[in-house]
Amino acid sequence: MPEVTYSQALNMALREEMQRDERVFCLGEDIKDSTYGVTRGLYEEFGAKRVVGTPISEAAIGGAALGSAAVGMRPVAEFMYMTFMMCAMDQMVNQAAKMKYMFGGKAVLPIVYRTMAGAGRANAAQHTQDLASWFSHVPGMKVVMPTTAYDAKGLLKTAIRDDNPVVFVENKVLYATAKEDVPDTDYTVPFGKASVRREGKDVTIVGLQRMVETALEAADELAEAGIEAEVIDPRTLVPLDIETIANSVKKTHRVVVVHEAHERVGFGAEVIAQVVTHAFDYLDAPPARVANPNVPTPFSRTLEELSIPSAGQVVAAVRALVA
Amino acid sequence: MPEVTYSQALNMALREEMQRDERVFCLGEDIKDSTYGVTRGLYEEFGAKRVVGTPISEAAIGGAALGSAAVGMRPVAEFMYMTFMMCAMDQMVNQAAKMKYMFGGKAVLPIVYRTMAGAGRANAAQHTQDLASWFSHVPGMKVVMPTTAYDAKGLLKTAIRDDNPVVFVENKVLYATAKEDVPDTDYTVPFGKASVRREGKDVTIVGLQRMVETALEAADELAEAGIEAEVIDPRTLVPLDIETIANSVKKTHRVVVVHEAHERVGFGAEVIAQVVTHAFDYLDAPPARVANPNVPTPFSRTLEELSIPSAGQVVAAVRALVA
Amino acid sequence: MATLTPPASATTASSGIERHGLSDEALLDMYRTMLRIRRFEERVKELFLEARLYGSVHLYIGEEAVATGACTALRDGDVISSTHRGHGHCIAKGLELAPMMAELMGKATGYNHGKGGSMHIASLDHGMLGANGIVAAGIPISTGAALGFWVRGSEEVAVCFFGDGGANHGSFHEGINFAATLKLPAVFVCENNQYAQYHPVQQDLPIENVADRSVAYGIPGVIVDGSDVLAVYGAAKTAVDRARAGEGPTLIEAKTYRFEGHFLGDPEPYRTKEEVAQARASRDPLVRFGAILQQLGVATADRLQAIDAEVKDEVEAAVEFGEESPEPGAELLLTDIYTGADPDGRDAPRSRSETDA
Amino acid sequence: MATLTPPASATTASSGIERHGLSDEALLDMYRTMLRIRRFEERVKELFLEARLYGSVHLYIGEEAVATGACTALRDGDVISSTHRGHGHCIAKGLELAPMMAELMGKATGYNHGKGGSMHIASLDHGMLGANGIVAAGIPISTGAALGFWVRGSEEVAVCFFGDGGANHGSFHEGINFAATLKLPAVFVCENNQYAQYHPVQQDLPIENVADRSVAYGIPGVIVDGSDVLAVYGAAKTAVDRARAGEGPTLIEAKTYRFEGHFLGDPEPYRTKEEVAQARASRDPLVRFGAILQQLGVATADRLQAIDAEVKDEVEAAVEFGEESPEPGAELLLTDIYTGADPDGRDAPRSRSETDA
Ligand SMILES: Cc1ncc(C[n+]2csc(CCOP(=O)(O)OP(=O)(O)O)c2C)c(N)n1
Ligand SMILES: Cc1ncc(C[n+]2csc(CCOP(=O)(O)OP(=O)(O)O)c2C)c(N)n1
Ligand SMILES: [Mg+2]
Ligand SMILES: [Mg+2]
Repeated sequence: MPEVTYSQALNMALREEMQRDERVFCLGEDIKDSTYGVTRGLYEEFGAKRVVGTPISEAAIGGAALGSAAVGMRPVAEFMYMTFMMCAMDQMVNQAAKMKYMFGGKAVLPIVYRTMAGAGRANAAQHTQDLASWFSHVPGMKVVMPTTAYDAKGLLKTAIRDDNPVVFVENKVLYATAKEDVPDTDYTVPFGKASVRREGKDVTIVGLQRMVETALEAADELAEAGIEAEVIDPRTLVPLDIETIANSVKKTHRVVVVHEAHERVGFGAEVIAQVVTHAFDYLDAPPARVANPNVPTPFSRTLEELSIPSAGQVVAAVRALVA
Repeated sequence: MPEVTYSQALNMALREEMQRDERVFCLGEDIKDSTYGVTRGLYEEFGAKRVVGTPISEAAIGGAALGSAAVGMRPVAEFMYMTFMMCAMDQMVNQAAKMKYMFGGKAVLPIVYRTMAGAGRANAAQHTQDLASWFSHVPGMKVVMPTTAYDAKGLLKTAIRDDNPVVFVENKVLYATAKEDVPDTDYTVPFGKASVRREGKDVTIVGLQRMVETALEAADELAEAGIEAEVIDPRTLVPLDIETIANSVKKTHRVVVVHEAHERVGFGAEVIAQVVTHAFDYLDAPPARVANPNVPTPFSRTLEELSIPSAGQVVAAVRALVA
Repeated sequence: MATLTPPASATTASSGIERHGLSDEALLDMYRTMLRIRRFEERVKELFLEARLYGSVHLYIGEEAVATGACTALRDGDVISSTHRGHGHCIAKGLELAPMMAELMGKATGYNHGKGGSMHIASLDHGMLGANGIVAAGIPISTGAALGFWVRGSEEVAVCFFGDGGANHGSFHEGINFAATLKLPAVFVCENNQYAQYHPVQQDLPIENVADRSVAYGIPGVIVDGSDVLAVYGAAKTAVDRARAGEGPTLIEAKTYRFEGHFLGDPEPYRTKEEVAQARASRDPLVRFGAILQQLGVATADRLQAIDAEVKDEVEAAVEFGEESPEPGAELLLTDIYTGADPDGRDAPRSRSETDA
Repeated sequence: MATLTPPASATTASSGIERHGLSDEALLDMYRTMLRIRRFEERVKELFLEARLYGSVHLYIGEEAVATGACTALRDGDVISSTHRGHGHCIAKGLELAPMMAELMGKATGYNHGKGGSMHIASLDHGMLGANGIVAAGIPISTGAALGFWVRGSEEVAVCFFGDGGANHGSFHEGINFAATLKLPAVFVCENNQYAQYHPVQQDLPIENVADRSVAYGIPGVIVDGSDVLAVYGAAKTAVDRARAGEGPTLIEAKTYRFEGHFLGDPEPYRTKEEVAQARASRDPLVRFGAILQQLGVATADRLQAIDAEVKDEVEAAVEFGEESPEPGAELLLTDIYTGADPDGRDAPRSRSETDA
């Protein structure tokens, strides 16, 4: 089993799915000479009709994916940065996500809207924002956020085989840093099944993407102080595996949610609202959040670093609950 | 003091502010012959340069408002329906809301993005969705949702005088149904101050716009059963008067949030996350939500009605907590 | 309902007729289609005013020749995308009046089971990709359908109807440019009915013709008289054949006129009653085509009256069907949101089975 | 750094020179501006490769004549909007190199206090409405600035720079159409540098010239040689005067060439080294303008060398300033989000006072 990076794993998933099903095709800007390597080599292997380079027209990309799905294709549309989806919100949300319902069920729309988000690369405010909470608010949409290379491949395959519009959020930093042995064989990772990355009895830490690593770091630190943290990666926001999270909280009686997105009306709020619904009587302390402090991501590395939740902040949040 | 409707009150606010400050101007589609009357008569009074009819170009409207603010004007841009803002997200969120921060503070951007949302008029999925939770997620943006005619006028004046981008969400149904005596004199309603619409000691119900009425109905019903509900209208989502809400919960020990927006990652989740932070030890029951059940709004009146939170559902939610 | 017997003037207006090799039967089908649209819309208006039908309804009266001419140039398998003013496109693409009327009434028997209504009526089985509540949003969608055909290497064509106001939206630019760069099998039909809601077309369009924008995409731009169904057919046929042959998209501008208000309930402060009366008198596509059919000897006035009678009966039957149909039951509220398992654990068995069907 | 002494060829290339009534001093200022851009960018590249500067950086080398020619046609009070490739626009609009370099280094002394970086550098005091990380987003913004001037009835003009790739975005269509319908005082300058990231311009643009799209808006479309600063100035001056006179916008397409990669770090698989070398040899705007100045007798080669030396010193001083400047302190993280009271109760005293200043 070769050790591959997160971006190579995504590339494997695309190649395998395009080989498996000729209805699957990619479209997007500059995907022939893929900057982060996710679509690398696909143009050479599948040609200009399966790897469609588009003009800088995000609304058209969003709508073209939808229209092609409506006539039986299985498009995988790339938005270079998640913020660019702001130029395609009408096609993605007002059209694609609602179409099946508006049409009385008579539409099957297998669309993957791939994109990338995340802080840590000094891309500043317009190239960093994680908008997963917006899409999670939208009925008809599924939202996926893989953390590991293994999950990246398995979840992308599941997304491509899913018959609904799926927003697939990749993480810029993990592309290169997340590495592990990934089977070059066919496998999928199901939606709606969280992965428990560390077991513990004293507190539950729910993290998304890079924040899973941050949570694990915090857990090590807490362990030294005798606090055993359970770390959970939901992997998919919609559907959300609240059962695994709630059961963990019933055991630990405390929960902290950590994500890079802005705190206000971020996905952490939803996790907390669902946790209090499912495990209120088990809670010994108020569910807490560690997230971007409602600030656009600054360019300066020193400031950007300060805007990203740190292991130290997670430790502090946990200590405040355990104290 | 004349009795005026919500839409007439908004019209008064626009007229008075345009008279008071010649930097204030309106732009939008079909605002000369205003369908709901909010901009009625302004073209005749202020002319084509203060009431600018635009092509059907939401991205340009969003950007034009921003650009004019950047050179010292105070634009009030209308988006006919809130869903049309999906065509302008980049200009509103990626540009307007982030500009001040990205520029190191050296930008003052007094922009009001007016729009209308709400179910109950059989407009179906693409003309109904309330996206306030999206904008509440965005640093740099303020979000206002007036419920009464008095507040509509006072809050719109505050929005126009505010030096930041403000998303001002009006409610389609309230335009005509919300009527009361409104002073034709100059007054403002501050941002960040909730209004307690009914006092009670047993449960706190936080409602937005039409759902305030629904909450009050529910409160009457509950009163008959001896349950005294306190009904709070936040009026502005950003800034949010969490103090008033938390203090109420400390008194009632229970809270239910009611809004028309989808439940998942809706604003209710944020209210709950903040309530557990500020009043966890006072809670006797899990904070609950009554919202759109994560479904696009159907056209059929019978189905649409079922998609809107009802007083009965609020009563049931409260009883579940009090039981 | 107004009788459509052509005035003398109309006859002269149609001298030198090009029937594009269409058979008598085909021509009569076109007339019937236009009439089905007209009578359906007239009835919808009455029902709305009688509060027997509700919602945001935009009538196609006066523009019948555009949808009919364009759709007559299509084959089975070809698709169309439409607008908020979509009833005419639906009928021209072959949808049935009864489930259409039921949909407009929000009934369970409607094409969308009452979940869509006038602005979202659709039937993928008929290649009708939906009316659309969002101006110009159908443009990228039809570009996408054309992209799908192109990637698959199949022969279908996608036709997109949109309005003059839609030609000022970013989606117009992105959708057509995208199609032009890849020479996709798409045809873009702008229905220039002289108004975008309350704005006269010239207020928002700084040039005379929307078709002139074809220059920006290196594709043919064609202007046709939208009240002349044969002219529309001719332009559409050429464009559709071109698209099918892999030569890329065409932008057709049909100059037409909206006889009714923008939506039902529009007080129409932006135009005079005289202007509308003048248009109704001089450019009614049905009057015009009726005269042509008689001139060509394809049909007598009596035959046309007979078709009208049949169509009226069909419309009445549709109204009855709609009114007698049940409201969608509460159990339908939470179905059809997703294909397959619902993320909130709500099942949608009916919709899934239908989808599979 | 490459010396810019003009080859013989360049001299012949510039026969029959139109100096548009610009004084010797004005011409020398233009040369200095172009040189300040060139040397600044060359230094930025070196610093980036030495890891003394970071972020997404897009260099303007090869395109200096466009920003310089256009901004020379402006008055104080006029504004510009820019792109991700914005350093040249900043310098041409009069921003200082030191706070610019500091901003690129993310330092507290930068124009944006390090919060913006290369893609968001701005100075409203200079009428520079910001570089922009989003392609074509500056177009509606400058239309808005022009709208502001129009509503206010004042005389300023807004100039918008954008790329050939940006001309395919919906914002291009909506922004220019909006400005055209109201005849706003705006000038749209497309920098057609032959590539949109990895796509050659012809892949995404189905016509030969972006300027031909002016037809879609009923405004003048002008094509200029983007390596000829005097030609750019001439076209810009005409357009700016026209805009100021209330005659509406103009679309100018400057044909230019990007000498460097799309961003620093671009492996450039989409073009050959020969193609780039050929462009550098044949269409360097500085070599070309240097030759013209000598031909006009405005300056000797020595004078130009002297200016180059001064500019290099200025750039060095900027680098020193940037490197010696402090990082923004943690207290700056949560300031500048809002004007006035922060909804999360976080105060931003520094930024507010600065704003008031
Ligand atoms: C993006 C968007 N903006 C605005 C509207 C509101 N609206 C609905 S129809 C319409 C006018 C459309 O004019 P046109 O495209 O000419 O079509 P017509 O109604 O004339 O058939 C407007 C402004 C909308 N539905 N979508
Ligand atoms: C809306 C949007 N889409 C995509 C990008 C990514 N991107 C940044 S620059 C660029 C190419 C722009 O080409 P052009 O407009 O010609 O400007 P140039 O880089 O050549 O100066 C792309 C695709 C972006 N920043 N914004
Ligand atoms: Mg129209
Ligand atoms: Mg370019």
